Amino acid sequence: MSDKDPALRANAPRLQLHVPEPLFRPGDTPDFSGIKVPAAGSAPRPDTSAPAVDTHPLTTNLVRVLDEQHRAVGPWDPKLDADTLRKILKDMVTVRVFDDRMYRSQRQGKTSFYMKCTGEEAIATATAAALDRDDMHFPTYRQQGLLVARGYPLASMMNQIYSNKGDPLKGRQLPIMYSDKAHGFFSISGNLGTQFPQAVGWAMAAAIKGDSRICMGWIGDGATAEGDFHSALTFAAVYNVPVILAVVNNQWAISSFSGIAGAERATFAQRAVGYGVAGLRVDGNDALAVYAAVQWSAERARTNAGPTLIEFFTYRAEGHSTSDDPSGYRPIDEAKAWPLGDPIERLKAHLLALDEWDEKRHSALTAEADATVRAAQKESEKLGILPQQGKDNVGSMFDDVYSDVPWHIAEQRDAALAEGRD
Amino acid sequence: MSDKDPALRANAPRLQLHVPEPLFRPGDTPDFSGIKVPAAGSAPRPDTSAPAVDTHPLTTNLVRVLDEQHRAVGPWDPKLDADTLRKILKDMVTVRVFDDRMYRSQRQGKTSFYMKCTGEEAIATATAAALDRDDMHFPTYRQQGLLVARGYPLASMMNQIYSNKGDPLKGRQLPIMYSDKAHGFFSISGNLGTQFPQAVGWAMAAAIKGDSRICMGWIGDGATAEGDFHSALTFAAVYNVPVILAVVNNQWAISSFSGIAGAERATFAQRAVGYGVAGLRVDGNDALAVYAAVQWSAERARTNAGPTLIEFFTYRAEGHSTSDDPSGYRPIDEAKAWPLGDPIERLKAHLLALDEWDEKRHSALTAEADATVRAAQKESEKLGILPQQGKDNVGSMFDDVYSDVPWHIAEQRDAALAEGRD
Amino acid sequence: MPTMNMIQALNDAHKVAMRADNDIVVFGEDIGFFGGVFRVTEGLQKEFGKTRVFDAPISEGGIVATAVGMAAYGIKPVIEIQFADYIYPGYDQIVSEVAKMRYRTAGEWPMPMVIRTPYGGGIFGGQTHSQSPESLFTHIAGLKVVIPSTPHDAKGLLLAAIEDPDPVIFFEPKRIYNGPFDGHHDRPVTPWTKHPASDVPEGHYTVPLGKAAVVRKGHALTVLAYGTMVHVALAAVEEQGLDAEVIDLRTLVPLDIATIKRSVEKTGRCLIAQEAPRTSGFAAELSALVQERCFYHLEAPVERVTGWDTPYPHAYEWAYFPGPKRLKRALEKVMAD
Amino acid sequence: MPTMNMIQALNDAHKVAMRADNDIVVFGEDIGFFGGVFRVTEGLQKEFGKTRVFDAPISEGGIVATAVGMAAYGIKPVIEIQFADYIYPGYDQIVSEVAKMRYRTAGEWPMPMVIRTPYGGGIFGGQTHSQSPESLFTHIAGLKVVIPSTPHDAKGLLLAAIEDPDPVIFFEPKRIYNGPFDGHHDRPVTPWTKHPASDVPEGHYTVPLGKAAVVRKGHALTVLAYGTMVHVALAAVEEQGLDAEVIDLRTLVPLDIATIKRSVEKTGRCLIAQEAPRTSGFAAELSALVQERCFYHLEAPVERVTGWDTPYPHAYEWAYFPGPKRLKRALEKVMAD
Ligand SMILES: Cc1ncc(C[n+]2csc(CCOP(=O)(O)OP(=O)(O)O)c2C)c(N)n1
Ligand SMILES: Cc1ncc(C[n+]2csc(CCOP(=O)(O)OP(=O)(O)O)c2C)c(N)n1
Ligand SMILES: [Mg+2]
Ligand SMILES: [Mg+2]
Repeated sequence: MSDKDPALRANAPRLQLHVPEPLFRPGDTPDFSGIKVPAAGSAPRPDTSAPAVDTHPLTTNLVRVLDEQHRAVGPWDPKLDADTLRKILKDMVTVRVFDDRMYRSQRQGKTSFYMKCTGEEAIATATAAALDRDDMHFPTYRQQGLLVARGYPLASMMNQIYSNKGDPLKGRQLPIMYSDKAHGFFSISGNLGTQFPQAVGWAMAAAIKGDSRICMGWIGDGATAEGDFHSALTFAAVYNVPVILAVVNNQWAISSFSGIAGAERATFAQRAVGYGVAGLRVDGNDALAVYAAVQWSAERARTNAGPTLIEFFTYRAEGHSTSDDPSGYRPIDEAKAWPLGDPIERLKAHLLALDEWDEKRHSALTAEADATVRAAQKESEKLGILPQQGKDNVGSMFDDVYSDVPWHIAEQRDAALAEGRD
Repeated sequence: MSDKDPALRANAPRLQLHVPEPLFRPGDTPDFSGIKVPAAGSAPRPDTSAPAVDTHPLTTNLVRVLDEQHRAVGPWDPKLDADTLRKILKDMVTVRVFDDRMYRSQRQGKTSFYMKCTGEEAIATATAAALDRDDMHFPTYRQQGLLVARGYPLASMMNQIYSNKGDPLKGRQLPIMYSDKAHGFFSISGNLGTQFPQAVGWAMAAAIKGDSRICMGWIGDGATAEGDFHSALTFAAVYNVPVILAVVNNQWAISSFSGIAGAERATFAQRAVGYGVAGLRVDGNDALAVYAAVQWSAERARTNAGPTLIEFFTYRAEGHSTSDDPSGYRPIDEAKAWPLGDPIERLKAHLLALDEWDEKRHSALTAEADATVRAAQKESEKLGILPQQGKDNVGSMFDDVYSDVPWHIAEQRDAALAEGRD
Repeated sequence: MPTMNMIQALNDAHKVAMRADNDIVVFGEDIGFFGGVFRVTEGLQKEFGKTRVFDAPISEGGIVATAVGMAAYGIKPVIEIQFADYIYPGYDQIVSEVAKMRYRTAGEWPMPMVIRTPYGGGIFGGQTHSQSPESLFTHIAGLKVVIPSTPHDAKGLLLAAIEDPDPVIFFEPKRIYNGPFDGHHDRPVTPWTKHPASDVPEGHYTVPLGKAAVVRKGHALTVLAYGTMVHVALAAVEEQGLDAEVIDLRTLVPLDIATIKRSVEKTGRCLIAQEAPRTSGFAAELSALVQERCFYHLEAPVERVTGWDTPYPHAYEWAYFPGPKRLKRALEKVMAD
Repeated sequence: MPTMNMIQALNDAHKVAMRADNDIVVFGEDIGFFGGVFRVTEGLQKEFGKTRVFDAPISEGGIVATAVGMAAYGIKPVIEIQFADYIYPGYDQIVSEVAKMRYRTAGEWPMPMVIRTPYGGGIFGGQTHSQSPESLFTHIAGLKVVIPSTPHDAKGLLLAAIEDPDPVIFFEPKRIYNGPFDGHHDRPVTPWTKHPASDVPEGHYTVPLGKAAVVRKGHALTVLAYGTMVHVALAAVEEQGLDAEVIDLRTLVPLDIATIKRSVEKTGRCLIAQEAPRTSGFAAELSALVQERCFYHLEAPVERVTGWDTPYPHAYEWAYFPGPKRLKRALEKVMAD
C-alpha cells in the first residue's frame, strides 16, 4: 500500500458539516444593510456578440438602471418611451390586483390553491415588453405576468383557477398551472425544473428549422438544484442554442432560503460561467433593468451569438402559496426591509420623475385594474367555482390521455359514468 | 399585447444549431499544435484555505510540474522523495501490464469485457500516493490504478474479471466493476455519474461524525453531463463538504469527443467556479502535478476549507472498451500526436534526470510487473474463467438481494435449482 | 396511551429512533427549521441539531444519492421526498443504486435507509400532488415497500423500517394524515381521536415488516387493501353489510402471502383495492398471485378496483378516486359471480 | 424483398421516415458520426446532415427534456437511449412530462416522439446492460409501449410509432438484433436470414400499433410473449410437441385484448412469458386481465414464466434468463392442472 499513513494526521481537525442558515428567523429584526447593492448604472454593458467570458464580471455585479433619484442611468438604460413604461406599469398593477383577488377567492373556498408573485411583478411584465410577440416561454408558476402582459384574458386565467366550465384545461390542472399555445406560454409543470431544458429543446428546434423566434426558460432559485437545470445549461452550451434562461432568485423556496440552493457560495448568474454561457445578474425589481437584460440576451440569441443565463435578484414578498405561512420560518416584516424596494413603486416614481405620470393617473390606473379584474371575476364565476365542479362532463376526464381513447380507457370511462349514475 | 411586433425582425438572420465536431476524423492527420500547453511551473499555487474564487484563473490554466527537461519546477512541485516516485512509476507500469494481459484474456474468450486506462495511469496512481490510506474513493471503471496502488491483490481483480470462484462479487458484476471496502474503493456503477454525489454524501457523513477521513469522487468528461454531476457540486457547495471531485477528461466518451459534453465553451474545471467551489485544471499525464493537486485539495478538505473540483486533462489512448473500435470515429494515430505525452515515459524521464533510475532498473521493473501479473493470472485462472461459470452455486444468485431471502425469492431459488437439475 | 394522528405518530417514531441511535440523520426539502410541509419532522432540528436534521436542496436525485454515500459510510439516512409525485428525479439512484448495492457488492455495502414520501389523492392537489407510484417500486428487487394505514402502524412500521437492514420506501397516505377517510368526501371529516388505532404506545415498539393485518374478519370474501383504501374498503363492506374479511397489507414487498392465501382459501372470493392507476398497478401482481395460488378455491374472478389510467385530474378528483360507489359495484360483482 | 436483420430493418425505417418527413430529428449518445453502439443509426448523419442527426451529451434526462421542447415546437424527435438500463435519469421527464402533456394541456401540446432503447439480456452485459424495464412504462398512462420481435415487425412498428400522434417507448430486444434466439444459448446462433420475417419490404409500410400477431395457431393452450421471448416460447412449445397458440403481443399498451381473449377462450389455458423480474412485471397485468376476462373458460391457473426478482447477474445470465427449461416446466404445469 502506497498511501500515507493515517496516523500522520493524528492532530487533524474534526471535519464539520456546514448547514446554511438565513440571516433572520422569526423574532429577529431584519437588517439587510450587509447586502451590497451596486449603484445603478455602474455595471458595464458588453457587446451582445461578446464572448461569454466577458460577462463574468456581470455575474457578481447587479445590472440596475433606476437610481435613487428615480432616473434611468448608465449603459443599460433601454431608453424606453413613456407609453412602453406605462404599459409595463399597468401590467404590474394588474398582476398585483389579480393576485390579491384570487388569493381572496381561495380563502373564500372558491378554489383549492393560489400562488402570488408579489414583489416580482417587474420580471415577467418587463420581459414580455422586451421580447417579440411570437417568442416562446417555458414559465414557472410565478410568471403570470407574461400572460397578463400578452393580453391573455383574465377570465380565462380565472376559469383555470376555478377549474370551471370555461377552463381551457378542462379541470385537469391545479390552479395557476396555465397553458396557452396562442400566447406562447408553455404548460406550467408541477414538477420543478422540468421546463428549463424543455425551453432549450424548443430553441434547438427553432435553430434546426432556421426560424427567427427565440425561447425563454424560467426557473426559481430553489429549483436550480434539480438535474434539469444542468441539462438545460449543458445542452444550451453544447449546441450554442438561441435561448434565454432566467433564474428568478426571490431568495426563498417555500421555507428554505437561497443558501440551501448554494447562494452562500456563488450567485446563480455565476453558474453560467462554468458552462461558457453568458451570465447577467439583474435587479429584478427594476423594470428597466429587466427589460434591458432581456433585450441584450434576445439580441445575442437572435444573432446566433449564444445563450444567456439571467439571474433576476428579487424577494418573495408573500407566502409561497396559499398553503404556506412564512411567519413560521422568517420575520414577518422581512419583505419591507428588503433593500431593492417594490417594483411598482419604483417604476411609478420613475414615470413621475419623467413627468409622464401623476398620482391621479395612478389612482385611475389602479381603479381601472381593479374594475377589470372584478369584471373578469364576475364573468368567470358565472361559469362556476371549484366546489361546483367535477360532476359534469365526467367522461371528458378520459380524453387526451391519448389521441384516441383506447379500449381500456373507454371501459374505465363507461365505469366512471355508470358510477356517476349510481 | 405588449410585446414587439415580429414583423420588425423581418431581416433577422436564420437561427442555427451548432453541432460540435472533433478536430479530426478517420483519415485526417492529427495536428494538435493548436492546443495551448502552458509551461510547467507557470500556474500559481494559492493557499489551500484561499476562497474558491481565487482558483478561477487555475481553471483555464494547467497545473504542470514536469518541464521539457524532465525537471520538477514551480510552486506545485510536491518535492517527493525518490522512493515515492518509484512507487508511482511501479504502480503505473503494473497497471499498464495488467491492462494488456486482461485485454488479451478478453480477446481469448476468457471473459466478456474489459476496459483499459492506457495513457491515464498517472491519475489514479499518483492520487493514491497523495491521499491517506483510509481516505475513501467513489471511482469509475478507469481508476483500477487506485486498487493497484493500494495493494489490492491483482488476482482478486482478475477473479472479478473472470467472475470465477474467487470473485469477491460472486459473479454478479460485469468485469472491472470492482468493489472493496477494505481498500476504500466503492462499488463501481454501470450507471454513469451516480457515484459522484454519493462521494459527497460519504464526505457529508464524515463531517457529521467529526471524522478526519476525506473522500474523493470520480467521473469522466462525458458523464459530467448527467444530472448527478450537478447534484454533487450543489451539495458539496451548500454544505462545504470535505470532498475532492475529480473529472478525468480523457477527451472521449465512447465515440463522442468532449465538445459534446460542453468542452468547446468552457473547461470542466470552470464548472467549479459557477458553484463557488475551488477548481483546478491539471496535466493528468504528469504524475507530480496530479499528486500536487490532490495534496492541495486534500489539505483544503481536511481543514474544513471546502471542496475542490479537479479536472485531469488527459487522453484516452485506446478504445473505450473491448466492445469499441475507435478507428471508426477518430484517426488511429491520434494518441501518438497528443502533446502531453505518456505518463510513464514522463515520470521515468524525471527519475532518470534525477539520477534515481536507469534503463536497467526500468527493464527489471517491467519484467517484474510482467511476472507479477502473470503469476496472479495463473493463480486466478486456477479458479476458473468466465465460460466455465454460472453453473455452480446457482443458489447464491438469490443471496444479498435483501439481508434475508424473502419467501418469494426463496421460491424462485428453488425453481432455479430444480431447473438446474433438469 | 397518548392519542395521536398519523403525523404525530410519525414524528414520534423519528424521535424515538433518533434518541436511541446517534447515527440516524434526517434530511429533505423544508424538513429542518420548518419541520416539513406536512410537519412530520417538526421539532427534530431543535432537538437533534442541524447536522442531524437539515434542509436539502430541491434535488431528489441529490437527496437519494447523498443518502447512498452516507449509508456507505455507515450512518443511517431517513429522508423525505416532499411528495411521491416528485420522487422520479431520484428514481435512477433508487433503482440503480439503493436497490442493487447490497447485491452487487456481495453484501459488503448494504443500503439501510428509509425514504419517506406522502402519496395519494383526496386533497385537491391535482396531478402532481396526488400520485400513488408504489407499483414502480415493487418491481425493483432489493427494495422493501411499506404503507401504513393508522397512527399506531405508522409509528411501529416506521420504527421497524428504520431498524431494518434493507432500504425501505415508506409511503404515507396523506389523505389520512389527520383522520381516517371512508371515501365519503361529502361527509364531515372524522379525526383520528375517534379511531382505536390512534392509541399510540409511548416509546419504542415496532410493527414488523412483511406482516399483514386482518383488520376485519369475515367469510364471504377477502378484500386486500393498503393505505387510505383500507378505510374506504372497511366502510364499503360495512355499508354493504357483507361478511367480508379485510386485510391491510401494510408491507407490499415482502408480501404476507400466507395471510392472503389463508383468507382467500376460506372465502373463495377476492377483491383488491388500490388508488393507483389500474394498468400494471400492484393490484395486478396481487391478482396474479391470488389466482396462481388459490385458483381451485376461487368461486369468482379476482376483481380489482383502482384509480383510472389517466393523470389525477384536479376537479374530477372524486370521479377518479376509487370511492364507495366503485367499491360497491365491485363488491356486488365479486359476490354475484 | 431484401433480407435484413433487425438492426438493418430499424435503420431502414429511420431512412424511410426521414426521407418523407423533414421534421424528424434523431439524437442520442454516440448515434451521429458513429451510428450508435448497435449501429442502428449508421449512415443517417451522412444522409440527413448534422442538424437532423447528432450526438447528445450523456444525459438521458436532457435528451428526453429537449425532445419535449422540440415536440412542443412541432418537430418530431426519434431519440435513442443507449441501453434501457440507462433510461432512469430520463424517467421523470418521461413520466411527468412526455406522458401527461397532451392531457394537461387539453390536447394543445401532444408529444409525438419515439424513445428507442435496446433492452433485455443474453449478451453477458451484466446488471446494467440486460434489464427489461417495460412494466415501469406500462403503468404510466399516456405512453404507448411497443416491442418488436422480428426484422419485419421492427421496421413496420417503428414506422408506425414514428407516425403515431402519441409518445411511444420502443423497446428493442438486443439479443435478437442479429438473429432469432430460441433460448438454447449453448447451440450455434441462427442468423435472421433463415427466418421468414427477415424478408423486409422496401420503402414504406407499417405494422399497426395495438395489434398482436398470432404467430402459431393451436388449441391446447395460449402463450403470450413479446420480444426475445416470442422465439423462446415458439421453440419450447415445438420441443414439447404442444398444440399451443403463441401470441406475439407487439404492443403492450394499448394491448390487443381481443386477440388474447379469443385465444384463451378457445384454449382454456394460458402461459405468459417475460424476461423481466417477476414481481409487478407486465406478466402480472396480463395474468390479471386474462383471469378477469376469461375466468369461466380457464381450466388451469394462468401461469407466469419470468426472470427472477434479483438484478441480472453476469455469470449466472443463463440461470436468470427464462429459457427452455423454465418454459418446459411451466408448460407442463399449465397442461397438467
Ligand atoms: C420536483 C419537485 N420537487 C419538489 C416540489 C415541491 N415544491 C413546489 S414549489 C417548491 C419551492 C420552489 O422554490 P423556487 O424554485 O425558489 O421557486 P419559487 O417558489 O420561489 O418561485 C417546492 C420545493 C416540486 N413541485 N417539484
Ligand atoms: C447513465 C448511463 N448512460 C450511458 C451509459 C453508456 N456509457 C458507458 S461508458 C460511456 C462513455 C463515458 O465517457 P466518459 O464519462 O468520458 O468516461 P470514459 O469512458 O472516457 O472514462 C457511455 C455513454 C452508461 N453506462 N450510463
Ligand atoms: Mg424562490
Ligand atoms: Mg472520457
